[in-house]
Amino acid sequence: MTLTELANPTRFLSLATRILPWLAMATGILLAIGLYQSAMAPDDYQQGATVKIMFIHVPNAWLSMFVWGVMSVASLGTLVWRHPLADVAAKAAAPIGAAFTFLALVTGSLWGRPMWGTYWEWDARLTSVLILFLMYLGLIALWRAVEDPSRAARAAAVLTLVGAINIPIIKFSVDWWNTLHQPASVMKMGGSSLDKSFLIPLLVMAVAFSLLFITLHLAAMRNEILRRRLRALQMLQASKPVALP
Amino acid sequence: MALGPYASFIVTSYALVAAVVLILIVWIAIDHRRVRARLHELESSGAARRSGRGATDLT
Amino acid sequence: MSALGALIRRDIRIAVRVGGGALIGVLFFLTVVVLMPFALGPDLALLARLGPAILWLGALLASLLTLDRLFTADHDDGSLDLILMSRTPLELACAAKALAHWLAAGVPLIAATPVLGLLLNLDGPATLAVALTLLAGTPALTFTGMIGAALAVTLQRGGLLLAVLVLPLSIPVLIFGVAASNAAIAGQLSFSTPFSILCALSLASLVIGPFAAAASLRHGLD
Amino acid sequence: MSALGALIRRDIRIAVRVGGGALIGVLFFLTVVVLMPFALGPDLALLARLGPAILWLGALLASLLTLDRLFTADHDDGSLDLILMSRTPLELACAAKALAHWLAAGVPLIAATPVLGLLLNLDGPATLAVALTLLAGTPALTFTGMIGAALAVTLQRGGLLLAVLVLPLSIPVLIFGVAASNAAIAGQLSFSTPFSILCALSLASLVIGPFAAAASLRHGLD
Amino acid sequence: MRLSGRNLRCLRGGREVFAGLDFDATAGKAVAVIGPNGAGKTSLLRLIAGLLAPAEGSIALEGGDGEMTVAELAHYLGHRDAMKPALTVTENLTFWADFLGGTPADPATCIAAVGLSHAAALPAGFLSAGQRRRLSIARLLTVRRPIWLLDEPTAALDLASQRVFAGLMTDHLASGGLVIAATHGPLGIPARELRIGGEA
Amino acid sequence: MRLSGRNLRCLRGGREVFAGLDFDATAGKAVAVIGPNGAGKTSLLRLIAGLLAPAEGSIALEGGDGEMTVAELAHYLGHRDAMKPALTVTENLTFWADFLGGTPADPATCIAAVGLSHAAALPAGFLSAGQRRRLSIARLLTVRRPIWLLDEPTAALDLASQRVFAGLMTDHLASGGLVIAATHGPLGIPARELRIGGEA
Ligand code: HEM
Ligand SMILES: Nc1ncnc2c1ncn2[C@@H]1O[C@H](COP(=O)(O)OP(=O)(O)OP(=O)(O)O)[C@@H](O)[C@H]1O
Ligand SMILES: Nc1ncnc2c1ncn2[C@@H]1O[C@H](COP(=O)(O)OP(=O)(O)OP(=O)(O)O)[C@@H](O)[C@H]1O
Ligand SMILES: [Mg+2]
Ligand SMILES: [Mg+2]
Repeated sequence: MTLTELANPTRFLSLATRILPWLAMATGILLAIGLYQSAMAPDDYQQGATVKIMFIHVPNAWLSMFVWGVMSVASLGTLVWRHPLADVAAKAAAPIGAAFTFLALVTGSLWGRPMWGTYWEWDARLTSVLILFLMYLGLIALWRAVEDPSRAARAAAVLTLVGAINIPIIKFSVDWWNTLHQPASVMKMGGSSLDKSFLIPLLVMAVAFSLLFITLHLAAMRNEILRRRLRALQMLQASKPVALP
Repeated sequence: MALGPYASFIVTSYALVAAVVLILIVWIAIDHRRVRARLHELESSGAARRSGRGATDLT
Repeated sequence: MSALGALIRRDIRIAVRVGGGALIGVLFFLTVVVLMPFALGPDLALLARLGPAILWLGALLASLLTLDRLFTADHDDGSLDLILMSRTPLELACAAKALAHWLAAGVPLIAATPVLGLLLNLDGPATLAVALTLLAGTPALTFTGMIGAALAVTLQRGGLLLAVLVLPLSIPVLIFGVAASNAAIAGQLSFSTPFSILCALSLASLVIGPFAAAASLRHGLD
Repeated sequence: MSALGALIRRDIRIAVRVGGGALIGVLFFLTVVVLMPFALGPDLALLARLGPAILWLGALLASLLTLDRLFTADHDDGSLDLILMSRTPLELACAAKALAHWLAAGVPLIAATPVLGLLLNLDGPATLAVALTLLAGTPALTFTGMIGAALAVTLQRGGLLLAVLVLPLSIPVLIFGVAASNAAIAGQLSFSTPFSILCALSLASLVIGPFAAAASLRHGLD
Repeated sequence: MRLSGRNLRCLRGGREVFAGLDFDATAGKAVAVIGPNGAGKTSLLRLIAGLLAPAEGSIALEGGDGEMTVAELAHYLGHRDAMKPALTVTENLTFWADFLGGTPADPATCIAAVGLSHAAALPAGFLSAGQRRRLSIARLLTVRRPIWLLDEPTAALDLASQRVFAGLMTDHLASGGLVIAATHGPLGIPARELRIGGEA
Repeated sequence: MRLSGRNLRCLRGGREVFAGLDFDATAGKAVAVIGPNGAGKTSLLRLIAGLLAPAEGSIALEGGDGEMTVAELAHYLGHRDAMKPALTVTENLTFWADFLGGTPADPATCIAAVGLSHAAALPAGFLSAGQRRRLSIARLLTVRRPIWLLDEPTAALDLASQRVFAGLMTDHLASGGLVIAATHGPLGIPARELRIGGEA
């Protein structure tokens, strides 16, 4: 199946419906493994048991940025190729991304309380993630406020691309400004500095959450395509002018 | 598995993640049901799609 | 580039003649500053310490107030159609409009800072420093806000939605503007780092703003 | 009275559809509050102290952002002509429009205060007190702002010289609103004095606003 | 019913538009106000509607409801259509029916009368120029007002709609109504001419 | 010069307005687009002007300046007049002359050509409907553009101005220009008809 065929909404719909159960299953299994491993992971000599928060905090934090990346690619599709499937992908991703960002914020501050002695600190990393969250909310508001989906899609695409500037700022904020937050230790040049006993559960959880995102995203895209069909049908009923007598 | 003095923080964060993920799943499922129900409604009221296929056909 | 010159002259002339936005912006700015002593109580030292932040907040909110009809007014009377059709690249036309807006609405704000500095108990050099940072930073506010103004046309929406979309984009400007002003006043921190970041933000927005606004207008055609 | 009901319903419906409704109001307020720490620095005690002022500024901004086109929009599309000609007294129609505006733009903000109170580190009773002052005071912002909105129609040209006179009218409201909130939070100062002044201001504006606006619209006929 | 003006003088922006103008309009007979651009046709209609104050002269209504002013007994159809783009056709019309008061007709039948039924659920902002004009005309039908003040009512209407509109005006006149219409083209019904400002 | 469209399909707000539309316009010959309200006349003009994107089909220009798009070679006269009420007639026109570029004609002569000289110093907001229309027409004269896209250009014009405007169009066609006008009434010059959407 070629990419152009895939980009046909009907084709996409049937494909998504076929692979969704498998994806859901894989997600469930991997999540179970990841959770088991994180439960079994040893305590950190500095952080104690709170290091367990890492296994959910870090995947959520990564995904919060990754989802914006997905939306940015979709936005290019909207603006350059004007492809309706790109609109659908961008719209469906926003609430999921917002949820991950919210979780990154909450788990982070729940970790921050024992580690730094405060839930919240206005430093660059935390602040830029909060801005990301606000931008997710703004995008969702935009999608909801405008009925005409293609109109909303183009506006949202411009905004998404402008907001993408925030992603490198989040990623590198810990290097550019000295903050409370940890610098990157897993994904950095020259290999990971994390111990294997933490690294493996973390990576399993990260993959599991990514699968979770893909599953949810496909399902939400399917809903969105159906919603557009619904709208098109309603529009069809409402058009067809009648000439005056 | 001993969680130490900060057990409540750890448990809360895991519980929150579970809750939010569950909400997402439920929301998407309900959304799916609702949209399909309304499509069925429209179809049975006679607004057929041009392609002749049912609008709610997924495969 | 007489076309762009004409556009800038027209927009400034309208702003001056109608008053409208720019004036309300300055007034709002004043209101914010006047309100602060009442909110904080008569602690003069605290007022002086918060002065730059208050001025920056006022400037940010005032620019929000005046920006939302930047393109909508032209859309409603049909001018935008002709601007889109013209031989002038849309990006440049957008930039010219934003520049005109900044000249008509931003510069008066900067000109008003010395007066407001007095109210906030800032001394001469501090006021000057804040004015300087405003001069360097308010273009960024205008040029990012412009994106929201263009979205207003595409979305046929206005009001608070735009503020919600635009404000997160302007947060970095606010952070570095305040940081630079505080550095200049306190003296010990480095002024040049945040100030150069501020200038960089302004320059970046000078490029990104017109492109994003033009893209939004072009794709919003209907 | 069904005419006034229809007017209120219409205006609210447009506000919700165009402005995005209550959700966006809340989001806007949230953004403004989140903005503060960026400007003022992360000092929680200071933030809590400034909390009421921030909330009040947000309310003022939200009402200003949407108020300026309250009558201009109706004038531009010809609705105002029909409202002027109708059998409904113009004062009542003006009051209905302002009420609709307050319901659509003010009430969501008040409903959002508990959330924001959390962010600003206010405790339960304090949040409630601030919400109460907003409930008592925001009508005054709307009903004095309405005069400016009506003048904007009348004074198509010649600048908004009179608007200069209107925005300052809202300063007393802000001052007493913030004072009442601070009193409620600090606990030691008297809450009832500023609060009753606030209520008095609101009541006075409820009467003066519609009359002034209607007079301005009637004499602005052209 | 009889509406008349005597010795009317109109100032706009400090300049005199017309002076010494007399007019008479009686129930059952349409008056077509004609004249070159800028002669003051729109200004005259707005004077009658009470949207402008005459600098001199007066307007009198005989046989109306004693309590009501001319404005309150009149429908005014101007260049601007008084419809909100964000609301649907039905919502717009329902609003005016409710706001104008009295015993409003069913909005759906008014919409059908101008041939907009298929667009009833569309936002008014989606309508074409002629469709918007038809929607404004539908407003005249929602609430009965004896006096119709029409400013170039047939602009942007296609020929079929012009015929339909002529029929609506005829019905209104037949039911004892009064029509004053400013126009450059033919109105579609017999009308007495009121000329302002010389030949066009 | 020759402008043609093939198999054009237009969608607005998700609804199809027309499909499979062909048109041809040649220099020296006016095309009158006619059809009932909502048929898509305005939409067609906006498609040609590049203000809407066609959902299908294409528009081609032969014999134009190779570098320029149709939009850059066209004047568009829409329902909205693109004039700022706060600026005077002269200021408005001077702005468009400067902004549209090329070698602008003297604004004063353009204003005189449409008979607005007496109002040259008035704010555009003071003009009557027909006077505003004339001002828009003056814009067509400030800068030479070979293609004129006119949307109901004679609406609100009095008979004398309609004649003047017919003369202006004739001059434009004689100098090798191209006119496409949507209209319900007579255009005042001989024109080939392009019918959209059946009988009106
Ligand atoms: C609300 C507060 C917090 C937010 C918004 C937040 C945000 C983030 C983000 C966005 C990342 C991904 C960065 C990247 O990939 O480079 C991340 C990673 C991480 N965070 Fe947090 N964080 C917060 C609190 C904390 C706390 C309190 C700790 C621990 C003391 C922590 C430890 C980590 C660790 C270890 C990583 C992985 C770094 C790596 O290996 O790349 N975070 N956080
Ligand atoms: N902005 C818009 N959004 C969505 N649909 C629109 C929009 N503008 C017009 N339409 C629809 O497109 C169709 C064609 O409109 P258009 O304005 O082209 O008609 P027209 O032929 O110019 O009519 P008229 O004679 O009334 O001017 C109409 O049915 C209208 O409802
Ligand atoms: N708002 C205004 N302020 C000042 N002068 C105005 C205003 N509106 C119109 N005028 C002037 O009043 C005169 C009459 O205008 P009016 O609109 O009544 O003309 P009209 O007969 O309706 O013309 P048209 O046929 O063009 O519609 C014009 O000369 C115009 O310049
Ligand atoms: Mg007129
Ligand atoms: Mg049209």
